[in-house]
Amino acid sequence: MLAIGLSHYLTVGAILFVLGILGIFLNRKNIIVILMSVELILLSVNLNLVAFSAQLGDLTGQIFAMLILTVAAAEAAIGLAIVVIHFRNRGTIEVDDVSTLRG
Amino acid sequence: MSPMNWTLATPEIFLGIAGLLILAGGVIPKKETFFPVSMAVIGAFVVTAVLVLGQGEGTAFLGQYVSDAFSRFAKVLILLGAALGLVLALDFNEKAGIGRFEYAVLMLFATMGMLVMVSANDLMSLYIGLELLSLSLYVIAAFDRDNPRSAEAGLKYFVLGALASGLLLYGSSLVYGFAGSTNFDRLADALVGGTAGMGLVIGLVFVLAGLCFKISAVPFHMWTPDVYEGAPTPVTAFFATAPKVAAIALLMRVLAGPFGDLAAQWSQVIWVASIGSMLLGAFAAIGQRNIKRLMAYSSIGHIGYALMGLAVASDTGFRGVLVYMAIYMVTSIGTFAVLVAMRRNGRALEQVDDLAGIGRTDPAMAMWMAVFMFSMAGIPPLAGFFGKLYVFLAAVQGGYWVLAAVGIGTSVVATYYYLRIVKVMYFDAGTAPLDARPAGLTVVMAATGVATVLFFLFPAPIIAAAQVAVAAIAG
Amino acid sequence: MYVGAIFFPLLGACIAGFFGRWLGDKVSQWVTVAFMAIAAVCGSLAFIDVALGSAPGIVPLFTFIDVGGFEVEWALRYDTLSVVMVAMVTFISTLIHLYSVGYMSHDATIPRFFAYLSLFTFMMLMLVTADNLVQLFFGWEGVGLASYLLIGYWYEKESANRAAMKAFIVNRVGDVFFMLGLALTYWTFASVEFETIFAGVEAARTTTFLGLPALEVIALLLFLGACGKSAQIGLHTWLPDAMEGPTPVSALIHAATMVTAGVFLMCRMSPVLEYAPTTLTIITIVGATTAIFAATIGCVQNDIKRIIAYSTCSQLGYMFFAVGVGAYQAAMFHLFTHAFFKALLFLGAGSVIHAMSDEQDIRRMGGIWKKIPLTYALMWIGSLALAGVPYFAGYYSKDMVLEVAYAAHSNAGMYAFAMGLLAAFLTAFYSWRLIILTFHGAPRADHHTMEHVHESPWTMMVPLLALAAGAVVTGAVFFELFVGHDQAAFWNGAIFTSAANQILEHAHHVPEWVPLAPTVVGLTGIALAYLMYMFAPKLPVMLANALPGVHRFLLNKWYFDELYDAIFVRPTQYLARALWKTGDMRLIDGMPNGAAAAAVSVAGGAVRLQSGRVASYAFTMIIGLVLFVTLLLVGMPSR
Amino acid sequence: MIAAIAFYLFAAVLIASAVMVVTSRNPVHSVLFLILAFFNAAALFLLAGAEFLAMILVIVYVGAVAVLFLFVVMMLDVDFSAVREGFQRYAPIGGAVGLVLFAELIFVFGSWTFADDAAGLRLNPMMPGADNTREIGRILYTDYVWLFQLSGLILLVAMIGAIVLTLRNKPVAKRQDIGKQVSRMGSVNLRQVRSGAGLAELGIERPPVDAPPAPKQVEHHGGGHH
Amino acid sequence: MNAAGFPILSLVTFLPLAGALVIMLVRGEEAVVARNARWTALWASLITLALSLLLWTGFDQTTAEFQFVEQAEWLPEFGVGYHMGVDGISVLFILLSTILTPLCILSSWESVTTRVREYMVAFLVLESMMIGMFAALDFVLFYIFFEAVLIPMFLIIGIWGGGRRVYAALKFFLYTLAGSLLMLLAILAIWYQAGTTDIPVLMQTVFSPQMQFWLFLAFFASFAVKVPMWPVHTWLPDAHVEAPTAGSVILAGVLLKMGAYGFLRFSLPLLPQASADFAPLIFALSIIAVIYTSLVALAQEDMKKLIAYSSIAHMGIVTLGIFTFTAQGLSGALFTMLSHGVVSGALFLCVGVLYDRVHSREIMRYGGVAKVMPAYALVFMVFTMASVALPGLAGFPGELLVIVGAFKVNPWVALGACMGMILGAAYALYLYRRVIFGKIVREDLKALLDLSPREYATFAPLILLTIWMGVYPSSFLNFFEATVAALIARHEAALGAARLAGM
Repeated sequence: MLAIGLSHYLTVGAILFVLGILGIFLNRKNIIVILMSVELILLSVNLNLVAFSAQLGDLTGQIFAMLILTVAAAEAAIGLAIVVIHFRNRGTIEVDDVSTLRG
Repeated sequence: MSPMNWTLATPEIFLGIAGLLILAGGVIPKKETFFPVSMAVIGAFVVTAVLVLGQGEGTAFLGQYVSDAFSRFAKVLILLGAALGLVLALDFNEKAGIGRFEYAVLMLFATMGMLVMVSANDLMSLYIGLELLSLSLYVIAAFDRDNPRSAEAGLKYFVLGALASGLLLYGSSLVYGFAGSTNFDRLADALVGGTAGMGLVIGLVFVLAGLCFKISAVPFHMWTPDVYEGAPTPVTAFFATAPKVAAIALLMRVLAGPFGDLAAQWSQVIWVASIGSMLLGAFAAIGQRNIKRLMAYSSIGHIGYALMGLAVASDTGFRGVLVYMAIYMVTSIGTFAVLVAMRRNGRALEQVDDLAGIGRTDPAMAMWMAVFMFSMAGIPPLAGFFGKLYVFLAAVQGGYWVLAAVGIGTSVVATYYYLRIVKVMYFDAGTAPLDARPAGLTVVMAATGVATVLFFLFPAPIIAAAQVAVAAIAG
Repeated sequence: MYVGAIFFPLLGACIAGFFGRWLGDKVSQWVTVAFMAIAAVCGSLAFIDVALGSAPGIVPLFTFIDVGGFEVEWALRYDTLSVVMVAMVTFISTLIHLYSVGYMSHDATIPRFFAYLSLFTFMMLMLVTADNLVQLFFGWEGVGLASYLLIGYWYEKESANRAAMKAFIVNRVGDVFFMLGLALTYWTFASVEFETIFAGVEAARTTTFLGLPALEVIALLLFLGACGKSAQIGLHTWLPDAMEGPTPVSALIHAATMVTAGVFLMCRMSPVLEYAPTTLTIITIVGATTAIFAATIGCVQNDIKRIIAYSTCSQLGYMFFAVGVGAYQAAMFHLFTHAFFKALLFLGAGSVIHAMSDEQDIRRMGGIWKKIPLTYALMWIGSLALAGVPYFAGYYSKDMVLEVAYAAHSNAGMYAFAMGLLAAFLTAFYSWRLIILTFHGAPRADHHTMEHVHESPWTMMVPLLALAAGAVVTGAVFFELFVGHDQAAFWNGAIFTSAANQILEHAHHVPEWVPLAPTVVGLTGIALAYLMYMFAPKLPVMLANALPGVHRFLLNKWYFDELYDAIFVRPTQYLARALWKTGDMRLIDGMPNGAAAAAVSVAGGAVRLQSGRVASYAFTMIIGLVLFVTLLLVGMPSR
Repeated sequence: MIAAIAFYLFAAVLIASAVMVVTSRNPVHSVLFLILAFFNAAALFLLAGAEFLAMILVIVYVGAVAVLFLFVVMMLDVDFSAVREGFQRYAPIGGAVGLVLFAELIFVFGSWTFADDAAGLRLNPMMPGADNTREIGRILYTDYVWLFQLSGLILLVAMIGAIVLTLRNKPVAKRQDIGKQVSRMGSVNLRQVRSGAGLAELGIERPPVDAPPAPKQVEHHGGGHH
Repeated sequence: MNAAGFPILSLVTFLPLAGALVIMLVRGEEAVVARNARWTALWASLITLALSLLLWTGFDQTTAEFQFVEQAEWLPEFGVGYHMGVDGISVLFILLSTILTPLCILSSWESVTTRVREYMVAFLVLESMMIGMFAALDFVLFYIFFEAVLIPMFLIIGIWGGGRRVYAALKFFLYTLAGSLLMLLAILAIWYQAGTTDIPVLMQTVFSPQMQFWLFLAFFASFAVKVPMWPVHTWLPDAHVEAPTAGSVILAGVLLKMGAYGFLRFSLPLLPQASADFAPLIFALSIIAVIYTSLVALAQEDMKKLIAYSSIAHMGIVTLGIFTFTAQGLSGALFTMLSHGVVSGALFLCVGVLYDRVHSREIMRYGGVAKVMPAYALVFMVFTMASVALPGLAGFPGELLVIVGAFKVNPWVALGACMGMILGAAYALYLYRRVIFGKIVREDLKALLDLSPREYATFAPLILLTIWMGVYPSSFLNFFEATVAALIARHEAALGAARLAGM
């Protein structure tokens, strides 16, 4: 059982989630910050899972969180690799103004 | 608690091991091994498909994995789509300078991810399967790494995909927290009678959002046109086919299985997504000049029709979705085979107008393309008509008249742009003929074309199979 | 024989029409003439058999239509009424075929002409021997077609084409009423066979249709149909224009036979008409009005054929008012005699035109009577018959018609009598105006033409002589049979008169002055014509100047053409263009085209969202998510 | 009580650093704040009793992922001032949507209850007093071996992906290839040169050079389409 | 199972398709391929015609039952089967299709020089679909054929058409598709309601009035476009103008009949109540169609457009006749459909003859053609007159019957239909006068050749048919009689039952 109320955890998780989302569309051009925002979202998910896990007395949530951690790492690796090749092609990490794909 | 029963997952295990071996086999030789590796991968797909057909029923890995008629139906489709998708890449990738064996290996792992997805019986396996697929797709979207468009496509797909999986995960966490389990069977038990807390429903919506991204349903479709246009054509072909089937299958399993009793709630969401997709797919494609982009919008529209069957949330509807997706996949592969074959003086072509006059210069290809276009427009007796028939039937049965009406309207609009392609091919004067196409493409075109044309002769087996598959999840 | 009388002309038409190109002009024209002659023989034999031998019969051929009680057979109905027509038509047609051999000798497409002529004859025969209204309509339309083809025979002439079209379309207007009448007949009697209709008349007297007695409506509709074909006032405008056709055509179709089909129809339907008194009154008035109206116009026209055409129109009016007062026999009698003398007049006019190198305007003729004396004489005979001078054919029939009008003792009858009398005066007047202007006075044609004036070849003169004989004797010979004391036996029930209808009886007992009056006014008319055109040629001009309004009114044919042009033709053309350009292209096509444009602009809007910005895409996804969440929170029942 | 204070403290720092991740002008700072956030989150995990996860978070995220970020940020020489345009413009609407979402989530959490039979639904109930790491270890390699192996595959894919996308056999880099050197023909002529002869007599001789590789053709795609 | 003892309907339906396959397999240089394609197509269609004549001889006119029935399982679990058969309504349309197709192929012998193989394939496929549509006794099967017709026709208009062919082809396709998709919904609703799509079974099924209302509207949307009725007719003139001659022939000859056939086959028997309720609307639209389009035809400057508008007017007569629910009206409508198929097809062929020589469809471009092409003038005259319903030619019996039938129901409707007689004569003769009559002013017209033997061969059967139908219509009407009588009996029984239920 949790020492602190579950809702507190969930609220923190929700705040992190919303911040992550805001981070994505406020940093319209900076891909790296967008990637970091995604990490924030995943963090909020983990927080939720851990909180639920503790509250329910069930380890499944923690296993889930571990899987997420693993995948998030892999995701970061690939994401950054793509950022790198984009940068090589364009010389910038802005994705917006020079977008050739639209319409 | 169900036992481990790991032999049930033989197809996936085989595919995974085969992937590792092929990877090793591809790395060691000094020469580029794209072609042999691809052949090996296709072989692995075939063997896997055979294994799938022989797969038994039941769950494995403590309920994380399930094998039933539904998963088998979807898996065979997926393997077929993946194999043909790889065939399309063979020649193209060589010519585009991206003929590297990793491509085939990544396709194998993506397919592996899809198989895991459709066999998922737990939110965690769902997630893992989805990510295995997604990560592979991110990479192959950006595979033509020296092409800025490909890189941009990969980047966009990645960023939005990461967001989508974030949403999915957040939803999963809510579901887990509010229902107390991630296992589908247990979720179903917990939700019996449709008395779910709001948190659970909201969690479901987040999960739906994540899955809708994969099938590119409105409003989670935004990546589709850009990625379709930017990615190399065989990659686009792959995107448009197997993963769509997998994601739709997964969506169906999630919605019909554990959340089957919440149909009243999720069907509203799917309803909106369906209408939105049909409308957008129909209208946005009208002015497109890039044929890949056009196909992107077209695929959004088709997903809208498939979702129509899902929104009805009846057996008929689910069956309609399966039939629709099967037909759509075959037709799409054929279409993309034509797109891949669009090459003049060694340069790949992507504009609709580049097809001008091929009715004269390359009548066979033009004929197949016309068949695919008419089929996508849903003109009988081609296969596409039957897909529409079944989803419309479901809508009519369920009394979803608005869906049906929108479907009718958008069909007409969508027909316009399919006809436009036929028009360009046959009515417009062409310039120079296209380059001779490799035999592989011809075979794919002809096979899918014949299947599309002759579907009406023998629809019963496929429909019966879909029926059985649906019974497995909705029973 | 019965069948042959009717189908020989068709055979001739087919041979000439389809194989004329290979047979050559000579062969094909003589083939048609020969077949016509055979038909005439058959017709005459049939006349003797049926009319004189009182042996009516029906020759069934085969079923035309049989749908849900609507039964129509192809069958040839031979009774006195039809056989009179058959004999007359085959006879006159044969003569006119013969005449045409000479008249058309310089034409380029002779087989075509003869094919048309024979086709016409066939159709006319089908009309008169019809056993039911549908077959009658077949003939009715068929003669219309032939008339159209023949009026437009010289298709390179714009005016001929125009006239042909006008004839067909004006006739169609009448045909619409015929068709409706036919439909109503079926509605009333559940049959269109004459036999059944006539048998059912008694029972149908009480049937009402739209609140009106059905029989009256049927009669009226059929009469309106007849008006079109028989050029009664209102639907007469095509007849004068029809003179664009070759003269034999005018003689055969637009004088002797086709235009009288309306009268024939009225007589054929006499059992129905007998029970439609109101319609009969209308027929009387229309007929009488036509008679006088056409006669007034005839007085001022200058085209030789048009004058005769108006005269035809006027004479048809006579026939109609005879029908209107219930004297069908009298109408038929006048029809019969009129066929001879009017054909004679036309052919004579044709002969004149032939002589004058295709000049038709009587103001450019004159002074030729010595050069073509035979024609001159024949024209005299025709005119005398037309004017009703005693002992010529017209005298008997016209007198009879006027007598029955008087004997009707109704207001309409008196009106008809008065108008008829006046028209008789005018008829005599314009007939002699024509003769005088054409044959007498100083030659007004150019020298070149005058030199070429010559008598026509024998092929043309023989028919003329035959017709002249007819114009002289038919009245006297057939008077007793048609309207005299033998009429009941002669008609043998082919014309039905109700017991109350004793008009023929009454006609024989009119006051003394009545039979005399036509003769008197006729002679007065002749005298006036002589006065005005022979002795005081200034007088007509003065008269015209004194009454410019009247003159112009008459010269312009009561402004009918202009009126129709203004109220029918032009609005139709305007409407047609408006419906096409505005209705179809703007309004109706505007909808799909507008929808297409809207779709394109929607597409533009949808595409604009696709800005290529990742953040916008993410934003869209999030908004969608929020939307879905909200949807469920709001849409779900609160719990 | 202490736990509560600790929770609020860590939570506050976590949120603050998350805000800074999103808003700071320099991505390097963002990464650093991200690391801070991870540390605090790990602390929260600890509070919730998930010790193993907390450690993993620090090791994997801070040790690997965040460093990777830093590496990339620094490797790519980016003009960051240009990248931040538009932040202000979209803040209000973004904020509004975020707020709505947040409000909805909080509203939903307020109604949180256990599912009726949640206890029975638990797949892996925690043994009271059991060691968290041991417990996880026990089930991860047995019950979850399927997912565990699959995540291994995911990492493999990530590796392949990173390599295939970024590794370049640069044609510029010169490696020695002995075989090639030996088999070299025609480009080098051995000649007997008279000693003492200067360059002036022999002239300057260069081996024939291959035509330089044509620059890779970058397809030009014209703009967007509507 | 059927009189002939072998699946004659399927043979007739799919034989052209086999021909198309053969043509597709032809290889070689262009001229050889073209020649082989022509001959193969001609023979395939002629054999089909010969086979279809067995239908004529073997048909039992005394019964309203379906004949030559073939049944096979197709989608048994949904009650959808492969069910073919003909009754009095459909049998003659199959013959019409099989007769017109060889003539079309013949008429495009020389005028189509590009992509001959594809052209012939398209025509044979088209024939196959048309026959199948008339023979289908299963609703889904019917729909498939009904829609499939669009594809070859779209290609025919689009590839071998005139200047605005793309617009016309798209308009044709989309207009028709929009209508028929609504019908698809209706079919599905029926399927759901009745559990089968077998037409003979459905004829025994009673639908609630409410449902009939909606179903009728959906059917109406589809069939009205196909007929086409005012105001959804505008695709037709465009399609006709741009289509190649043979395309117009088939379009006018057979495709337009599909809508009216649909009304007869489905709306009337399945939805008697709604049909009766909607009859006034149909009457109004038909009358408008007759008068409006006749007027518009009067203003046309393009020969084909004029004939196209006249087709709409004639089809107005047809729809009028169908909804009179009288034996005369229905038979008349059916007969008019047949005769219009022959006559308007022939008229388009006539235009094609001129177009092949001069390459213009503008009326003003011509004049005085009679002088140089007398045989052609005669042929054209025959069909013009048949088109204006001159008795003795094909157009008349149908129109007469419809007017008689309509008069029974409502005299004013009959009057409206009669107005078409006048206007019809006006535009037809106006056309004829401007093209055939008059003086030749243009030099190039003076050199025109009269009909070639091939053209004689094309027209001869049509003329024979036109006269035969005009003189001896009962040989055709007898085919309908039993079926129409049964149809009306059922219709009245259904209405009676509904009235009883209403009381």
